[in-house]
Amino acid sequence: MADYSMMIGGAAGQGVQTVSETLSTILTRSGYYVFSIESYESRIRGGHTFTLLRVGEKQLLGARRSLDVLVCLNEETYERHIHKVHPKGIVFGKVKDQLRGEDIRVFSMDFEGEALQLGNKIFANMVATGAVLAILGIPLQKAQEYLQEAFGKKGTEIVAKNEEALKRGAEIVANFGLEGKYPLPPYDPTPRYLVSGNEALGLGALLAGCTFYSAYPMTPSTGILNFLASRAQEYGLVIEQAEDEIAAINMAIGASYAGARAMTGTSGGGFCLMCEGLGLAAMTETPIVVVDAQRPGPSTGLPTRTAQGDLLFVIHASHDEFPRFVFAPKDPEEAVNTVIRAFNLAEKYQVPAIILSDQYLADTKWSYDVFSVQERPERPLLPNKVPKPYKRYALFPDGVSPRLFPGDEHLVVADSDEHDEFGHLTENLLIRKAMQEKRMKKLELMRQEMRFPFFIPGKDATLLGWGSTWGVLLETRRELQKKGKEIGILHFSDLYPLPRGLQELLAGLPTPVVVEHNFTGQLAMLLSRETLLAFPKRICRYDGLPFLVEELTEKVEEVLST
Amino acid sequence: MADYSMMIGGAAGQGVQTVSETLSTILTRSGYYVFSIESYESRIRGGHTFTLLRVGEKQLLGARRSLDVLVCLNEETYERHIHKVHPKGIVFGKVKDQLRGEDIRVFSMDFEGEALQLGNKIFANMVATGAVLAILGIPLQKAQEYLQEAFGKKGTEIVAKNEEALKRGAEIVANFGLEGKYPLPPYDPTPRYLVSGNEALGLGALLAGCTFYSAYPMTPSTGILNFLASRAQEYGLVIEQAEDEIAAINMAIGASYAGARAMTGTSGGGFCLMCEGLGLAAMTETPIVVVDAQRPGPSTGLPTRTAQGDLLFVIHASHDEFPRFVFAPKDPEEAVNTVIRAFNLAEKYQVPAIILSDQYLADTKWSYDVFSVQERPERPLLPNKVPKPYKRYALFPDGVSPRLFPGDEHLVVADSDEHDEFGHLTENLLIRKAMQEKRMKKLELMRQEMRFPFFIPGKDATLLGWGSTWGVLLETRRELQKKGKEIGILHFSDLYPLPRGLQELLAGLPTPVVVEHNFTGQLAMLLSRETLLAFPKRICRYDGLPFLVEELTEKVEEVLST
Amino acid sequence: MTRDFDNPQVEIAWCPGCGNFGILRALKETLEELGYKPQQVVLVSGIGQAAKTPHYLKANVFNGLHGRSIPVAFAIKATRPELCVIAESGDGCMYGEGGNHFLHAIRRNPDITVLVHNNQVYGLTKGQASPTSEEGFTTKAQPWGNLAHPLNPLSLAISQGASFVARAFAGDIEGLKGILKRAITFRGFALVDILQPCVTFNRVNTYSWYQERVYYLGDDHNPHDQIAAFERSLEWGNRIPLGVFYMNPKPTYEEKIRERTLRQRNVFDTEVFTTILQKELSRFL
Amino acid sequence: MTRDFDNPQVEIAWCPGCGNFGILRALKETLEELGYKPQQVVLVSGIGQAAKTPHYLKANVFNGLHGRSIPVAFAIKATRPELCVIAESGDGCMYGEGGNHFLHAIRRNPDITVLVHNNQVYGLTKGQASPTSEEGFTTKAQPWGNLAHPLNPLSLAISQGASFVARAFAGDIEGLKGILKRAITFRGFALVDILQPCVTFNRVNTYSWYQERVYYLGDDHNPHDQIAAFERSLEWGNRIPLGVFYMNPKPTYEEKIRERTLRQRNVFDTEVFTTILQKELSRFL
Ligand SMILES: Cc1ncc(C[n+]2csc(CCOP(=O)(O)OP(=O)(O)O)c2C)c(N)n1
Ligand SMILES: Cc1ncc(C[n+]2csc(CCOP(=O)(O)OP(=O)(O)O)c2C)c(N)n1
Ligand code: SF4
Ligand code: SF4
Ligand SMILES: [Mg+2]
Ligand SMILES: [Mg+2]
Repeated sequence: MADYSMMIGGAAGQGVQTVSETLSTILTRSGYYVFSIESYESRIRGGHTFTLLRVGEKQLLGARRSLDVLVCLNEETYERHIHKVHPKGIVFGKVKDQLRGEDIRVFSMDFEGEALQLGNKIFANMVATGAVLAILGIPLQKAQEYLQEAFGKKGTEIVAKNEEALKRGAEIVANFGLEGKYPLPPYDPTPRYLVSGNEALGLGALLAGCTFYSAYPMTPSTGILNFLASRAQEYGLVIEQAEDEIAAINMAIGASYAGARAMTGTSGGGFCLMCEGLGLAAMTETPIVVVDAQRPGPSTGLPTRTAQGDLLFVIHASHDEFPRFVFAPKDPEEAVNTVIRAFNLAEKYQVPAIILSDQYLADTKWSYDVFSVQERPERPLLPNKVPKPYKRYALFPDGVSPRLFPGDEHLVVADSDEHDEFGHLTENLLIRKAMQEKRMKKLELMRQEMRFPFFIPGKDATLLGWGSTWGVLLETRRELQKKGKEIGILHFSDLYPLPRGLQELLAGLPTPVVVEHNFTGQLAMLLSRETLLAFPKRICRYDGLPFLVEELTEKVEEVLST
Repeated sequence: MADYSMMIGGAAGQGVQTVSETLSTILTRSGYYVFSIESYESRIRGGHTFTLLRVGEKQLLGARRSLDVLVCLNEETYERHIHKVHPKGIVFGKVKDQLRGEDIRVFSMDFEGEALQLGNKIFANMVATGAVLAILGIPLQKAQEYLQEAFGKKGTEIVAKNEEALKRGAEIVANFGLEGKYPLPPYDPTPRYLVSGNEALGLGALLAGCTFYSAYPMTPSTGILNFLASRAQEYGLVIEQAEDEIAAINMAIGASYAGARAMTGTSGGGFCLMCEGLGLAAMTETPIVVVDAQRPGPSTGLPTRTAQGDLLFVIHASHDEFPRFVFAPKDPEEAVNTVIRAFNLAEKYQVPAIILSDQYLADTKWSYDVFSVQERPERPLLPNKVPKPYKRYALFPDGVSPRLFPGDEHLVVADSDEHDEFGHLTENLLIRKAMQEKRMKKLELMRQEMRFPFFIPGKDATLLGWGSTWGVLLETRRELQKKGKEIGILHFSDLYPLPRGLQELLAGLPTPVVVEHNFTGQLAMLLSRETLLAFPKRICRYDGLPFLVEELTEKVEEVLST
Repeated sequence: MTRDFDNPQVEIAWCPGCGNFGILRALKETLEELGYKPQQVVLVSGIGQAAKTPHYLKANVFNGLHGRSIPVAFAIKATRPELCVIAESGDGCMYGEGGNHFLHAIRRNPDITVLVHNNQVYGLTKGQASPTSEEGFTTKAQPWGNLAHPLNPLSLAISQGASFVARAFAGDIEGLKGILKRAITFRGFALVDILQPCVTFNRVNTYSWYQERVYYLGDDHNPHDQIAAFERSLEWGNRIPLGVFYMNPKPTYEEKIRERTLRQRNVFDTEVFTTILQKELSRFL
Repeated sequence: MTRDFDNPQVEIAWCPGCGNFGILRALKETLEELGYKPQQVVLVSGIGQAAKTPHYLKANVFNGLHGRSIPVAFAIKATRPELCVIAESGDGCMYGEGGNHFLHAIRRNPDITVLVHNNQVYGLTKGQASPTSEEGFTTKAQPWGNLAHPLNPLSLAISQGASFVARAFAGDIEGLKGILKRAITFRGFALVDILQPCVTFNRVNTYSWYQERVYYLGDDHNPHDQIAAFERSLEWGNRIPLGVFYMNPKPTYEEKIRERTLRQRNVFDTEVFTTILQKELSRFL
């Protein structure tokens, strides 16, 4: 079954992302499944950047290290990645030595030179794109449609030049006799969706009825801002770039108090600055959704890399105690659904909800046959008739009080200080006690809303993970299956509060192995505290790169052999 | 053995704190032990405020609920607290009914009226002070000395008036036949220290060689700022009130980078804003000490009340992972030592150290015969000779690199981004991995510096606590001893990283009962994660008031009987 | 006598004689006289003595974090432009902790009114220097006297072309009311810096200190002249001008987004949801 | 040719043609020409493209958090007044995230130099509007065009009586050097807002856009006149003045605390420690 891994690498500014974007789209439209991850540095030009693009006949859930095709927009790409090309792989572009090993075939192609002949080296990326398409034996028709779409507004000449570049790339490949070397099966007309995590988080907000998004730009969360901004005019969203993250979260809280569904997004450093606002949302029982797109720290760390280092931080963030939801969607499809659910639950319980994303989820594109959005936005009905004066924080048995918005019949009073049922600040410590109990008792109800982790039993071991690693866990499982190992998976998307009943499940798991993109194993710690079980076997990656299938497979084998 | 509990209550602005301050000082100087806790509201005038002042012949470690003497500067005090006066207690001041129960003796005294006769109602508090002293049979001589000290610079007339007021209070008491009703044993000439937590934290910083303190005012941490400001001119400290907490922590980091020992202090809401700075200190390996004086939240909460709600927050604060120290001193004496130790350790390992205080520790005055400061400030020697160019983050086996200050021979480069050994920002992910390992490996060494919890075995149960509750745990133990129960204590001042060997100890403890000023039992959670043991028995108080001896005793009995 | 905005249930926690009482009264009367109902008004504050004000009258209240009233007020107004939104807090809250929001709100020009109870001190935390405290002002935290130059909020706002900039005095309720009326009815970001004696912690800038110095800008002052406004805003010492220093009417934030926000769709309606879902998904094909 | 401050080891990660190169060169040459040694200089920055600058020359470097260079620089200077301390970052860093520190540092008047690479855009995060972006500037995050009025950093600084306020242009290295020299040698808080073309994300304020507009303030401008400085600072459009707008020499923060800090004691010496301990404990008796 066709399943190829390709890498397109170059310097920032050379158009790697354009190649990746174009290829992913064309391949998806041509009926194949694509999985593409982006690797880039915190700079705009130069340095090294690459896309790892996998294409195949079946849905793909992770990227592989071993490359079938390596496209070098510059020589550095060759040097850095040539060792990843598997025997019989093809390497082309700016290469160093024409022959390498016995089987790897290396072809020197001067993308920029070809492009210059077309009038501008900017077309180099289309030459490369054409070459890849030819190797896969893809007819250029879909590509031409796409060029029209992508460059149409720049004029027919640009479109034509790009087309030419594409053709030129294909031609060169044909001349090398490589055409259709990695053939894909014939065109499958099923429409297929290609979605990244950031797009999904933005789309989720849109579908959840979020009409207010305030944020301060921060990689890797900025894509959410861009997505929602691109839809703002069409759907009437208020999108505000705040002066800092403190303003961003306080704006979201203000908008929610006033009646909007409101969200903010950031990365760890910005989330630090939002901690105080998180507590404000909790104390005033104003629902908001906060996305923390994780990246490696501490501090500024590695702005463009991936990590899962913020789990325990967001669970405990802000002083003293209050209930909150923490979710970590496993892929773009779940991300859309999670945002809708987060809004529904945040409003139902009048608490903040945090969604943990990461650079890997944010930037990676997945393709789907069916992109299923099952969640529906639901707003708790505003209470019909409330006695006057209105008690915003009436002590109801479940801790959830009737929530109204200002501007109607009743006055709505909210306070960050401890307050009485009306919302007015109080120094009465009996009321304080009742209010803290009111807030905290929601936690148990919230727990009942939380879904059990995704579970596949497996007798030889169980991989435990959370959030964006789901796909690679599944791929690794398959890989090990081929090697005769029955590996189970227990994957958490709902992280706080944890659902009941985990102890029983976890106590019975054969050889749990916790897999996380952090140093200490935060899921393991969380589960230990909850279940009093130890999770000594851990696979932790913290260099900023995501797990790739082969690497994780090796690690699992290693861990299981000790 | 003499051991009396007294409460002086009134409205803010009526001088309750002056009465308390004066009485505490005079009683300490007269040779007795004092323990005084302050209860006040977040306002400057009006409302209700009181001091709970205990005096006795032996060192006191907690306050009691049951009152021997209730001094009412206003009627509200009477109404709120009369039920706490134990049979045979004395109540005087603005009272409501002259007789109450059979034994409690209630005396109406018009402090303000008396004061007005002396020319100004401001002297009312000295009338009350005089009255209390007379009831305790304390000669007024020490009091006069004190008045001279306290009011001397306001002129002899003021001193004289205050003296008169004092005498007047004593006279009235004599007239009621109450003089010496709660007699204290004869004067003990041992000098005795009277120190509050905030003073101790400030003193600790001074003695640690801290020369830079930046903070934004926030109750209950402001006392540290005030203390250090009062010493700034004398010892040449740089004390800067920052524009916000973000500036405060960044200033401290800047000062430390430049060579100073630097500290900042705040409460939970301000700590939220410091999270990002904490990570900066970690990433640049710049030692700083941060005091978080806890108060009830979430959010603004109850600014003047006490809590222990920030433990798990500060352990996980800031995104991604890095080592830090967390201490929670048990009393003012330990607080002084802890600050010195925190500075030494922060510098030794080039990490941030957090000290958890709370309103109870901050404002409570303890008296000591011996105030033992055993810790000494120690600076790691600056490395003598380092190769050029200087590698600030040289990968040494223990993770601790030679730290130099700018301005000398070598250039010192620090970066919040991931960096190479020189401190320059890097995108090299192998270096990233090495650097994260370098930082994290310090954690195990740091663990070895941590002290085992204070432990008294007891066969019937063990009270587990941390920070400021130590004293009241001890007092409760004594109380239960009287009732024939052998209660042990396990009290943590060193909280993160936890020392090794706890599992063994905790597994063998008879009936652990966790006592905390929070809702969820954060120490219990931390210990569960560390030891995989459950701590189902918990006594949690979260109304903002500290545990009092009798209350805690009752709670323990209750918990043990279920 | 005001009625609608009185809130007798809540006990006022200020010191007797505090300048805040005058501001509270002026605000209640102003809102009443402008014909507002409490339901139409949202008072947003931070933390501090001044920030307690919203609790002391009848209105919608959002008493948020220290320093953060402006972003909350901004978002409430953007979400519900029909409401009258007032951010009200102390000098420490607005110019200290909240300085950045103050600065950037001017740039957005939301139609909110910002009332600053400027007592030149941190009242609630017991008397530290605030951003507007005079140089040399001594406190427990600054026993050597405040080393920093006081912030001039009026000059700052005028320098950024804020749409409405005024100063008032809590000791002159009628004058204050007049300015409040103009500020609240003005369309755009309106700052009123209100000199407010703190009888407990500020023994320098007392009622009489202010009274001896304040005077109202006369007709000779042209509030549309930015340079003139700036020049007058620098006057502080023996004479302290009150009144409207600067007016610079321009489109508000809400006006700029009005057309866009009309396009909001009700996704809670299944049909609308499905339509949008289909349309959006097709964009990912 | 500069020497001492060159740092050939580190690869520069800016786009070819970026205005930052000119600033880097000017700064290196200025420091060299002023006779500094790298050891005497501390460069403090935040996060952004501009904030990478300190890595590209030889000096002591503290590259801290986005928006937070000024408090770090302030504290370094207060701790080690003999060092030359320069805070250097982008417009987003200094005026956006860091706006509050900028504002309050002016009030303290530390003897630091603040260099703002003002490219009127967020470069490193790929081109969102910054506080100084023109109204209407379109970006992916503001496809409808920036709605906010740009911040005027010079007017702001002048309005608060900052001690030294200047503007320079990255495209005129000699002019820039002249201004840098004056700023760095000036005793007190010195702001240099440097117009810096971002060739990748700012297609409005390009080299030629600036070149067509900038001119130097002439001798007719009196930099000691706050009103005149303010007036000139408002000039922005067809003509954009460069040069030193305002100078207001006054005691620095470090001067104010100098006498005090001379009293520092070495508590690491056991004797000193014991003396202080005894003295302090006796105060609690
Ligand atoms: C983040 C944070 N920092 C500090 C505080 C403590 N705090 C409460 S009120 C206040 C100052 C109040 O001064 P101002 O705003 O001038 O109001 P005033 O009391 O003078 O009316 C401070 C520092 C807080 N609540 N939150
Ligand atoms: C707390 C925080 N928020 C956001 C970011 C992301 N961030 C990095 S640089 C930058 C903007 C840079 O703009 P500017 O300061 O103008 O510098 P330039 O790149 O234009 O030189 C932002 C928003 C961050 N690092 N930290
Ligand atoms: S402390 Fe000052 S500002 Fe606060 S209520 Fe009292 S007088 Fe008013
Ligand atoms: S993005 Fe702009 S500011 Fe950044 S290096 Fe490139 S040209 Fe310079
Ligand atoms: Mg104030
Ligand atoms: Mg910029």
